[in-house]
Amino acid sequence: MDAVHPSAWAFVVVALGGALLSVSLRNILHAIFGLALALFGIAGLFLYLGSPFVAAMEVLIYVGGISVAMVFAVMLAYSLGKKEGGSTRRFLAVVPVGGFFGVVGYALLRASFAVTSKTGSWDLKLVGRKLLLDYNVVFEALSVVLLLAIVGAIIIARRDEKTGDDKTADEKAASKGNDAASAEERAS
Amino acid sequence: MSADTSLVAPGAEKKRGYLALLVAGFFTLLSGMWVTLKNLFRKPVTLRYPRERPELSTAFRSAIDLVDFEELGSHDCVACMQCVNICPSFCIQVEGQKYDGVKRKRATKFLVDYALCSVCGLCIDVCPTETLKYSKIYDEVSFERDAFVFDLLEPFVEREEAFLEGQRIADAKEAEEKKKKAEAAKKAKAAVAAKKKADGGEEAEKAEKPKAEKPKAAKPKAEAPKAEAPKAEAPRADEPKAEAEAEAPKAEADAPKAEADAPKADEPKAGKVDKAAVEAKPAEPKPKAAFAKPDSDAKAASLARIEAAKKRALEKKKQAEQQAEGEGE
Amino acid sequence: MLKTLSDLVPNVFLAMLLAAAAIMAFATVNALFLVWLERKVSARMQRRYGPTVVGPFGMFQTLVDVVKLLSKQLISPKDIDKPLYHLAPIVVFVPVVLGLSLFPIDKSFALVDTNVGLVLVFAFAGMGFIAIFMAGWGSNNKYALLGAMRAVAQNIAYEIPLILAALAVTMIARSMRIADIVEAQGSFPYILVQPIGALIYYISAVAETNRAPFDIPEAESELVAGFHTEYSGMRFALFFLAEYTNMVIVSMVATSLFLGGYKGPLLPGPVWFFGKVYFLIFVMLWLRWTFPRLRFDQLMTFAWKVLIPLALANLLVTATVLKVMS
Amino acid sequence: MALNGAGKGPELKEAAQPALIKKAQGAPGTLSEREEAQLMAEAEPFVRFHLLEDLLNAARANSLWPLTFGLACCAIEMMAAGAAKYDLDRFGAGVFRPSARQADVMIFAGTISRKMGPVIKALWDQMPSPKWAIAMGGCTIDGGPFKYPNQYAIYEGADKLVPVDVYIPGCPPRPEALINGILELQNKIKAGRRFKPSTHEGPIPIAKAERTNAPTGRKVKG
Repeated sequence: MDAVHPSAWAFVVVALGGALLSVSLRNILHAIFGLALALFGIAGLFLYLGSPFVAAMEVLIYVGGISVAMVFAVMLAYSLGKKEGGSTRRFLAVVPVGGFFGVVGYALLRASFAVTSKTGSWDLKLVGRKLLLDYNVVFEALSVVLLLAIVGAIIIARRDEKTGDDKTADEKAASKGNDAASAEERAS
Repeated sequence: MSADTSLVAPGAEKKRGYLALLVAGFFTLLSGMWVTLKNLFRKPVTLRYPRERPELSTAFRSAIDLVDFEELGSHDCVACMQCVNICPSFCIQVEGQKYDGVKRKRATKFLVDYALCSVCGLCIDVCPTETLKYSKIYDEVSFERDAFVFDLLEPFVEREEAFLEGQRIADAKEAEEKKKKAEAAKKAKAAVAAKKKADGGEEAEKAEKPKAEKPKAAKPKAEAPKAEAPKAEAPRADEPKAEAEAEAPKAEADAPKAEADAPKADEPKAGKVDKAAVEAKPAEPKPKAAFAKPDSDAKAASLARIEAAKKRALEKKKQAEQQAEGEGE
Repeated sequence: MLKTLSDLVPNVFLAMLLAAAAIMAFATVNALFLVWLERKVSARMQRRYGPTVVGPFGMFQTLVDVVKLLSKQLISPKDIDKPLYHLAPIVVFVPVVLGLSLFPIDKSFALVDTNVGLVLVFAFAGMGFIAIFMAGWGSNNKYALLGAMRAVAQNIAYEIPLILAALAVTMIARSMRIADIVEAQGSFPYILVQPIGALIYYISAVAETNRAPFDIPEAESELVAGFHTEYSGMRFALFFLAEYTNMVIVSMVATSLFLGGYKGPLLPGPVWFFGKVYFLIFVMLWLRWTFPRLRFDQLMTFAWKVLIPLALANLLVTATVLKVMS
Repeated sequence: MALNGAGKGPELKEAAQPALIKKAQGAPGTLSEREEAQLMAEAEPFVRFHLLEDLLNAARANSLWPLTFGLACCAIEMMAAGAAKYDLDRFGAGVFRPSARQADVMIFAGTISRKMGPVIKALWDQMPSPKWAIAMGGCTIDGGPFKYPNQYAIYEGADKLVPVDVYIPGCPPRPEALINGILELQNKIKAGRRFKPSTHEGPIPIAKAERTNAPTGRKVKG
C-alpha cells in the first residue's frame, strides 16, 4: 500500500471528528453542523482519491443542500433547541447500530479492493458515460425514487383546497371520526 | 402554464400570456433603470452646507428676536408681559422698569429659552409695539444643555443709555409741545405750569451727570472677581442675587447646594477656559470705547454691563422717589 | 498553456501561503473599494455627492469605517449559541476564499486550475448558507433567525436556475473547467448564444448574494438587519466583506461563462477580466439603487414559476440545437 | 431687588425658568454614580497611546453611523438630512444602521414619551461602545413644548435616559442644524473628549457668532 499523504489524514480527522460531533452532541442543530463537517471531510477524501467531480458534488449536494434541508426540516418539525436524551433509549440504540456495523464490517472484510481509480482518466466525461450508459437503469430508478419522495412530501404538506386547513388525509379521517362520534353523542 | 397572478395587477393577467407578461415586465424594469442611469450623470442638488449656506425663506421661523427700530435706535419692548402671558411653552421671561423722565416702561430683562420654544408665534402676534420677530438662527448647536437661553437685550445694552437719553429728550420735547399747546389755549395758568415743568426737566438733567459717573465706578467692581475666577464664575462671586441668573442660572442656587456642586465643578472648568476664551472673541465686537474692556470675555462683560445698568436704574429710581418726596413737600 | 501558482512556485506550502495572502488582500481591498463605489454610485443616482470628506472623493471613507469597526466593542449577547455564534463570521469567509481562487484571470494564469472548477464554485457558494444559518441560529434573536431562514430558502430556490443556466453553457463548451469555457468562446462571447441563460444567471446571482431587490434576508423595515442583527464591530465587518466578495465571485462566474473572461482586443487579459467583472458589479449596484425590495412570496414565485421553467426550457432548447447541429 | 414685578405668580415664573429649578435642586442629570465613575474612568485611561488614539478618534469621528431611529416630527428632518439636499453621507454619517449593534450614534429625534423610555434605554444599551448621543429638538433637550408643571407623559430631556453629547435646539431643527451637530460631535471626538456628567457650569454658546451673522442679518430697520 502506498504511503498516505498527510493531507489525507487531515481529511480523515475532519470526517471522523465531524461524525463524532454529529452523534455525540445533544443539540440537534449542532449535530447537523457536525454532519456537514463530516461530509466536507469525505469530500476532501474524494479529492485526494483523484475525483474532484465527486468531491464537488459531495459539497454541492450534501453540504450545501442536504444538510441545509435537514436544518429546515428540524426547524419546521421540531421544537427548537429542545435537548433530547433518555439514557434507556440510548442503550436500546446499541442493538440496531451494532447490527448495522456488524453487517458493514463483514462486507468490508469479505470484499476485495481493486484500485481502479488511478488507472484511467476518471474525469467528468467518464462519470457521465458510466451513469448514462452502463448504470442507466439504476440511475433512472434512483431518480424515480426521489421523484416519488418529492410527490409524497407535496401531498403531505399540501393544504386541503376545499377547507383550506393544513390537515393531512389521516388527520381529516380522524377528525371525521370525531365528528361522527360527537354527532352520535348529540343524538343520544 | 398560466400567468403568475401575484406579480401583476388583477385583470391584467387575463389579457396577456405568460411570456408576454414577462417581456413587458422586463421592459418596465429597463425603463426604471434608464431613469437612474440618467440621474447618475446629472449634477447633484446637494447644498454643501458648511461651505454653502441656505437661503432661508422669508417664512422661515426660528427663535424670537427683538426688532431694531431705526427711528428709535433700539428695540421698543415696553415689558407689557403679553408675550409672557400668552406663551404656551413658558419660555419667555421679561422684566421691565419705569425710568425717570421716560414715558414708557422699558424692558430690563428679556430671556427666551429656545429649547422650550416651539416657534408658534403667538408672542409675535400679541406684541403691541411689534418689537418681536422671528430670528434667522438655524444651526445653533451646543455641548451643553443650558446654552439656549438667549438674552435678547444683549445687543441693546450698550445703546440703552443713549436711547434713554434720547427718549428723555424726546419725551420732554413732546411734553413741552403739549404744554405749548396748552399754553396757547390757556395763557394765564399755562405760564406758571410751564415754568414749573421746565424746572423739573432741568433738574432731571442735572441729576443725570453725577449718575453717569456711577456706572464707571461700578464696573471695575464687577471686573475684579472675574480676573481671578474663570468666566462663568464671575456673576456668582459678584452678587449671588443678581439678575445675572439669566446667564448663569446657577447663581440662584441655595448656598449649600452651590457648595456641594463646587468640587464637581472644579475639574471641567479647566477644560472649558480655553474654549470660552476662543469663543468669546468672535462673539461680539464692541464698538464703544467706554465699554471696551481689557479682558475680552464677552459674557462676563455683558453681565457686568447689565449689572451696571441695573444699578443705575435703581439709583435713578431712588432719586426719583426722593424728588417726588421733595416735590410733595 | 494555463499555469497555476503551484507551477510557478516550487514549494507547495509556499504556493498555498501566497495564494491565501493574495486572495485575502484582494478580498479586503476589493470590499473597501466596492463599498466606497456603492456609496458613491447610490449618491450620484440620488443626485447627492456621497462621501467627500475623507481622502480624495472620499476614497478612504471605507478604510476609516473599517478602522472604526476594528476599534468597536465586540458584544456577545446573552444566551447565544456560543460555538455557532462565534464560528459563523469565520465560516462565512471560507467558501469566499476558496471560490475566489478558481478563476483564470489571464490566458496563462489562474491560482488554481481544476477540471470541475465551475461545480466547485457553486459548491462553495452553497456552503455560505450554512454560515448564514449558523449566524442566524446562534444569535438567539428572532429577527436573525427569520433572516437566516429567508436567506437559506431564497438561496436554495435561486441556486437551481443559477446552475441550470450555467449548465447550458457547459453543454456548449463541453467542459466544466472554467479556462476551457473561456477558451471555447472564440470570437464572440456566449451571451450572444445564450442571452436568456445569461439573464437568468445574472438575476439568480443577484439573489444569491442577497442584494436588493432580493435583499429580504436583511430587510431593515421588517427584520432589523437580518442574520447579522446581533453582530457588532469586526464580526459584522466580516459578514460585510464576505457579501461584497460574493458579489465579485458571481460576477467572475458570469464574466467567464457569458462575457468571454479575459478575452478582448488590445488590452491585456487581466484588464479585460476585471473590467468586465466590475462592470457587472456596477450593474448590481445600479439594480440595487433602482428597484424596491420584493415581497417574500413574490420572490419565491419569481424563482419557482418564472426562472426555473425558463431555465429548463433554455436547457432543453440548447440541448436540442446542439444535438441537431452536431 | 425691587424691580417691577413680572406680572405672574411665582409658580409661573418657575415654569418659565425650568433650568433654574433644575439647577437649584442640583439635579445630576440621569447617571447613577456608578455610571458616572465609569465614564470618568473611560475619559482618563491609565495608559495613553497618543498617536493610536488620535488615529482611532479620527476614524471614529469620520464614520459616525447613526441608528435608524426616529421618535417624532424631528425624525422627518433627520431623514431630510440624509436625503439629497443635505446629504449626511458626505461626512461619513449617512450609513443609517437598522441594528443597534452596528450603530455609533443615537440621534434622539422627537419627543421621548414615558412609554418609549425603556425601549430607548434598551437600544442604547445594545449599542457597542464607544457610542454617542445627539439630542435633536427642544423635546429632547428638556421637554420642549410638552414641559409644564405636573406633566406626566414625557421624559424632560434625553439626558434623563442617556448621556447626551450634543444638543440641537429647534422645533424642529433644520437639517443644517443636524449636520452642524454632527460636525460638532466630530470635533468633540477628534479632540478626544468624552461625555462628562453635566457640571452646571452655565451656558456655553457654541454658535453665538452664527447667530449674529445669520444670513438675513439681525439689523432689521423699521
